[in-house]
Amino acid sequence: MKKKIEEQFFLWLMRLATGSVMFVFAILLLVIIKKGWHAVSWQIISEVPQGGFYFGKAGGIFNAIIGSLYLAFGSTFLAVIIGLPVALGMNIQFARNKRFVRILRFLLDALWGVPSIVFGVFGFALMTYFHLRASLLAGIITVALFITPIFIRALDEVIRTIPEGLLEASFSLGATQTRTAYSVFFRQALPGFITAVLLAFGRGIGDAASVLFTAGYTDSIPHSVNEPTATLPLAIFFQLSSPIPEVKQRAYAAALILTGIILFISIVSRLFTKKYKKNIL
Amino acid sequence: MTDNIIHIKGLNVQVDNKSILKNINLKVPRNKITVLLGPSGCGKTTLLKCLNRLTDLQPQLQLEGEVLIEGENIFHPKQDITLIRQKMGLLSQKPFPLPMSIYKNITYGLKIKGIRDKVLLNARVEQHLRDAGLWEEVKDRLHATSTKLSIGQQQRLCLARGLAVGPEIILADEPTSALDPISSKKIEEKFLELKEEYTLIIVTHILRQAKRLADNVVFMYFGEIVEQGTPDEIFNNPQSEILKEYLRSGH
Amino acid sequence: MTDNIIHIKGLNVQVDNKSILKNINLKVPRNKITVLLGPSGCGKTTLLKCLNRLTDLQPQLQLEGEVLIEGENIFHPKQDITLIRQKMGLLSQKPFPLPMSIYKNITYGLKIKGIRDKVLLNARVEQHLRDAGLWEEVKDRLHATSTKLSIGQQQRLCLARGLAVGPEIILADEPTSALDPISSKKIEEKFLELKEEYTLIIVTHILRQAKRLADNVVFMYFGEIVEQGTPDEIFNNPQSEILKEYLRSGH
Amino acid sequence: MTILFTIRQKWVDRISNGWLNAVTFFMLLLPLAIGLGLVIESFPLLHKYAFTQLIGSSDWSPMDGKFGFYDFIVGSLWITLLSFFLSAPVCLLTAIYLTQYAPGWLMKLMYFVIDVLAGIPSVVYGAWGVLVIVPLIGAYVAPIFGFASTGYCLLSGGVVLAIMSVPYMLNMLMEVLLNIPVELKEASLSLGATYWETIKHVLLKQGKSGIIAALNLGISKALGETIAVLMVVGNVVQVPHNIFQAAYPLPALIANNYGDMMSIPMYASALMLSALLLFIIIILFNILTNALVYQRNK
Amino acid sequence: NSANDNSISISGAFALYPLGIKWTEQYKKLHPTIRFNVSAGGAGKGLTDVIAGAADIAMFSRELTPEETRKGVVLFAVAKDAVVPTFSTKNPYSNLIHHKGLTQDQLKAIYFSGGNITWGSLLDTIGKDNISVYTRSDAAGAADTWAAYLGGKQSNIKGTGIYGDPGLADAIANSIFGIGFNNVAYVYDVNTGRKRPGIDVVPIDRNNNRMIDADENFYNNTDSILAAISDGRYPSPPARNLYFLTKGKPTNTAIISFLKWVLTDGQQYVKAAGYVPLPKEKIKEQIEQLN
Ligand SMILES: Nc1ncnc2c1ncn2[C@@H]1O[C@H](COP(=O)(O)OP(=O)(O)OP(=O)(O)O)[C@@H](O)[C@H]1O
Ligand SMILES: Nc1ncnc2c1ncn2[C@@H]1O[C@H](COP(=O)(O)OP(=O)(O)OP(=O)(O)O)[C@@H](O)[C@H]1O
Ligand SMILES: [Mg+2]
Ligand SMILES: [Mg+2]
Ligand SMILES: O=P([O-])([O-])[O-]
Repeated sequence: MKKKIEEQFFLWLMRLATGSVMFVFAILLLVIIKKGWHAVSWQIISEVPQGGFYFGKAGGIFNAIIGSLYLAFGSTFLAVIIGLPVALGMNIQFARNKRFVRILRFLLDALWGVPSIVFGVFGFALMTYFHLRASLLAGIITVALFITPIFIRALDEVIRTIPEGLLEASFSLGATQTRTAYSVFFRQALPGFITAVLLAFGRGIGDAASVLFTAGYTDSIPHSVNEPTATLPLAIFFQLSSPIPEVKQRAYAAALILTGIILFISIVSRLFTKKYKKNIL
Repeated sequence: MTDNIIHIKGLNVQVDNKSILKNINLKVPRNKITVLLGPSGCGKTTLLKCLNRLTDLQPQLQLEGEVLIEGENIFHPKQDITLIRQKMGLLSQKPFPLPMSIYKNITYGLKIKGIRDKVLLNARVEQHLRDAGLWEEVKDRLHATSTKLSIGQQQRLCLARGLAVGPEIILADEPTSALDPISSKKIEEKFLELKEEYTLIIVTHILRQAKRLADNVVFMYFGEIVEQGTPDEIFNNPQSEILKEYLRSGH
Repeated sequence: MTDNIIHIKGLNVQVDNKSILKNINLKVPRNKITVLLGPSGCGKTTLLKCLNRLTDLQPQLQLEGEVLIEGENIFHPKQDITLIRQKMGLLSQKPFPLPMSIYKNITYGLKIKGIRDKVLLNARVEQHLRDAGLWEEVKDRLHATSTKLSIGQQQRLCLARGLAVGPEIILADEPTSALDPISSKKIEEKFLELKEEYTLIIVTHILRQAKRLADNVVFMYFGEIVEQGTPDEIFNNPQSEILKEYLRSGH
Repeated sequence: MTILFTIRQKWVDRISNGWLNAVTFFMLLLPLAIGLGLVIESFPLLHKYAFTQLIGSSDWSPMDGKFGFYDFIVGSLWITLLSFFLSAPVCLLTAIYLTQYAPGWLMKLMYFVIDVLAGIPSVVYGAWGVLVIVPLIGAYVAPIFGFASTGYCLLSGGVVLAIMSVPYMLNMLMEVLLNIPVELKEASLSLGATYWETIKHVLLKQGKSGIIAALNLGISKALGETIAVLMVVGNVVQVPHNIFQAAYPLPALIANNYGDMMSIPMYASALMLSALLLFIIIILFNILTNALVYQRNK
Repeated sequence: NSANDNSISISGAFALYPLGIKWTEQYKKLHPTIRFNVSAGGAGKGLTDVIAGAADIAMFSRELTPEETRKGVVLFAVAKDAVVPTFSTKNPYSNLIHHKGLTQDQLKAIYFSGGNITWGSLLDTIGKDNISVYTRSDAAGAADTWAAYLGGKQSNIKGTGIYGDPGLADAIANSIFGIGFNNVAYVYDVNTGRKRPGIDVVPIDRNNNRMIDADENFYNNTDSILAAISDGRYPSPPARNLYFLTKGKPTNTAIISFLKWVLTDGQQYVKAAGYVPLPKEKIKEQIEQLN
């Protein structure tokens, strides 16, 4: 009887917790929609800022949308090609060296707490050292630096839960560590991988502070990685700080568009991996 | 003199100063079936894992001694462990299907060896699944996930997968423990057939199976090799008390 | 008329329109040992899992029919599944020690039942480990992690753990598959002893074991019950072709 | 052909291992480089003042050459703890509910929620906090507890921060719980444990290190968050006496001032020292949790 | 390092970004071959960029510190702005505030004491409602200027720190007993000329007679306040200059002609953007620096 009550109690607590997460999310979305809905138009999605855009006149944030997509895809791509081997390696190639892995985890965790603006400053310091100007490339690199630890640790925690038997099974078939990593562990961790990628992607597309110093901000669409670029979070940031209500409203519209983009990418990538999911232990 | 493919010299394995294997000395003859017997927990699995260095995965194990495979010490740091493992297929005691379809579980090992030809792959998949007696049950769902198979099916899948790599030495840790007599029988027949070309080391608890298969029997007890010899020596003329009791219980 | 503790009526289990169990009708007599036989993959494990509704954990399984335990349908939504599970101990086929020490694995079930007295707990741990024939091997490392035990040790640990809860019905899925003859024998003796007070359903592939233990034998094939009866009927007078072949292979 | 294949295989292996070593080395180097960079950048300040004086003093007036970080450090710790206690239980309970009790569609839905929450820029969180949380706390919550508050306070910061760390914590907790083999649950259930007991004694135990890691990372994340927090936290250089007072955490200090003050060497140096302090706090914190986990595992 | 002939890169304060964009756009219409690269990141960032050669012109919204002055940069005032003290329209003392205003010393007391001053005591009336004091948390030209008016630095003035100008305006609008300060563009709507909803301006009592006299009363709409800032009836500080800044005297002709244009024809866009155009003499001074 006591057990029943305890379970029921926690069950309600859990429902409450889940409900509150959903509720907060709903409120967040509602506020963004309410504030930004009226400003969403084909124009804002498809045009770059025109004369007087920052005073509430014509134009859109196409430059920022494109810039953000370039930046987020570029940096996520970098984060994956750097982070995936590391996350797998920590659990396969370096697994024997427990102390080394511990230290690596430890250092990566420390990076989670470094404010993104510090990465921006770091990137900026490197740029000044090499006499580079703000550019898409610099932004991509900086953002990659700062989402890679997030990606690695999120994935690492998933890979850690894979039973050792699987490692033994693959090794005893004569597979190399590399093959075991990419054909077996990667597959088993695939859903976790997708979530980790999306987490990193979200962080990358949503961060303003790290690109502020490195990617710059401009009203035109970059034609090469050496040009500066606008990004959605910065666009939101600028427009929110405007005294003109129309412009402020557009900031929320931009946030809404950003949300839409993330949702779209999230749905597509999860649908895409659904068919691989069934083989998981 | 027989040709010994494996030669274990003074192998000791310890965890936290507790011995798991004590001074194991063993020669395994080529193209023969060596059966490992011994009560549960006596170190059989550990011994098999030493042979293809899966013990590497458990840094807490302290190993001493030498394992020579075709004259080469596999513990030598310069050894390419992947090649050694390709030579030796280990069928582990608890089956672990790889997280992919049944079909891909089999082709996994083949692809490692560089076989890419579709037709050949299909043929090999069928052949090895038949060898393991699993073909009829899964032929309609080759591309379904392997993790939902029954334990016995998983065991046979792992066997098929191991055979597919075509190792020189097969280390089989209780390969029929989850199988019914019909399936067991098929697999025993397969083993006898394989002996022509391969060397097999089989752990089993079924004395009748040991008798049917073995060319050479090794009896272990608490980490030590107590007796070894031909089936005739071991089964009909046991020396030690413990082996005698073991055989008595085994009917 | 015998007293049937379990009554299965028209049980069907499907996955993706593939039948795993087909129209199972079965009565299990109280204080008897019922042995389930059948080739690997025929649905024995699934049947056992239905009996204590572990199938709940796999939402893709579609169940139909009724399972009455002491007259009550366990699939009825109002049933307290925990109480049912406490009545029935399932020893699963692949042993899974809980992520805690050996000692705590045993006390886990006891603590759930509300036993907290240290002295009593210690006594029970020893008793059940002895029953499962594991005491001697682990008495020095009761507080070490249970996951590093050998598979056979894990199997015995799970048995001890299951016995500790003192269920009315014991469902044992190949409880000796990883065990040597000596350990197996001890456990068989234990089972025969338990039958005085408990009802047992045992899955096994070892025909001799079935013969030694069974009061009642059920033979399954591809999800169906093909034959059932006393050991004498089944072993000495099989009706179906498949059972005959099965018995032939089993020597 | 096989020889060619083996050669190719060897090369694939070599390249892949080379790349692995390179990137691992890089990932090892990055935190060290950032740490070192921060030390170098904050050197002018460290050189001029004693470290203990910098972290022990409350006197903050950089234009007059007074750099006391004490209030900021305390503010950071408070807000991080607050957000942790707000978010960790909620995330843990939600993760358990979604992975163990809830229907599958709810969990799938939550993945989208997580993805979106992770992608919303912090400025938006901040603006939302100003619109929703600040008035709520200033006008309703604080008076209930008998405090007068502007709403720009520790609690607002904690709430916004808690919401922002949800996607990271929740996602990892869910992955950890999902990957626990179902057989373990079966084992516990067949021993007559209730579902809840199984969760409590087996799932949480098996997932312990993963759970701790997830919570740990959640804290680290919270500790370093800037813009959103600084928009709602009040930014008053003081040690807050209750959660309805304003505080000034270290990351806010950096974000508030960096762009505008970076051309003043001492100022910039002080801001980089703030980042260094954060780095140190996280490392100390990690040492603590690591020690905890390690001790327990023994 | 320096810009090539038809590309100018500008970086710096957020405060000037919209106006900077407007200018570059208009200028591009006249000189289609020129390319601009305008980015924001803060005043210090702009200065650092210019000194490092990563930008040609910095937008700067506060006064240089002595340290910064030593780096050899040239300042061009390009527009004016002013910070005005603000309060909420919900404030029950509203009428009294309009009538009496606050003196510089009172404002000083408010911003340096850090609390426990009541509206009643300031306005010589009963009423024990404490003033909620708000300031900017981000290092900002506005806050710096405001602090300068009160005789200190931004880090000396106390109050709840709010990020950014619009944030501060919103906070004030919602705080019954609050006081804060804003750039004029955030108080007056450039299009309508009226004060924005919710926010009101505390008139400054310059002659300390505890009365807002006719010549102190110019807060009604954009035109009146801009005129007062322009002709000095509104004190400076809190009125302030906004600057373009270059590393040494510019030599590049493209930059020179752009700066000249900003100071001449470009001035017509200043007012519409919510800033105050510079007085004639001031402009002349700036142009002279270019020659
Ligand atoms: N969740 C599932 N999804 C799909 N197929 C399943 C699932 N569970 C069981 N099966 C299939 O149902 C059949 C019966 O499985 P079950 O585990 O009951 O067999 P078993 O008789 O216990 O065999 P074994 O002796 O090998 O353990 C097998 O063919 C198996 O592949
Ligand atoms: N990593 C380890 N840490 C601690 N003890 C271990 C470890 N591996 C094995 N052991 C112990 O070593 C002994 C031998 O284990 P092993 O698995 O080799 O036995 P086995 O002969 O295969 O038994 P079974 O027939 O039950 O599988 C057991 O007592 C086991 O508990
Ligand atoms: Mg074993
Ligand atoms: Mg089974
Ligand atoms: O620097 P400001 O934002 O106050 O103009």
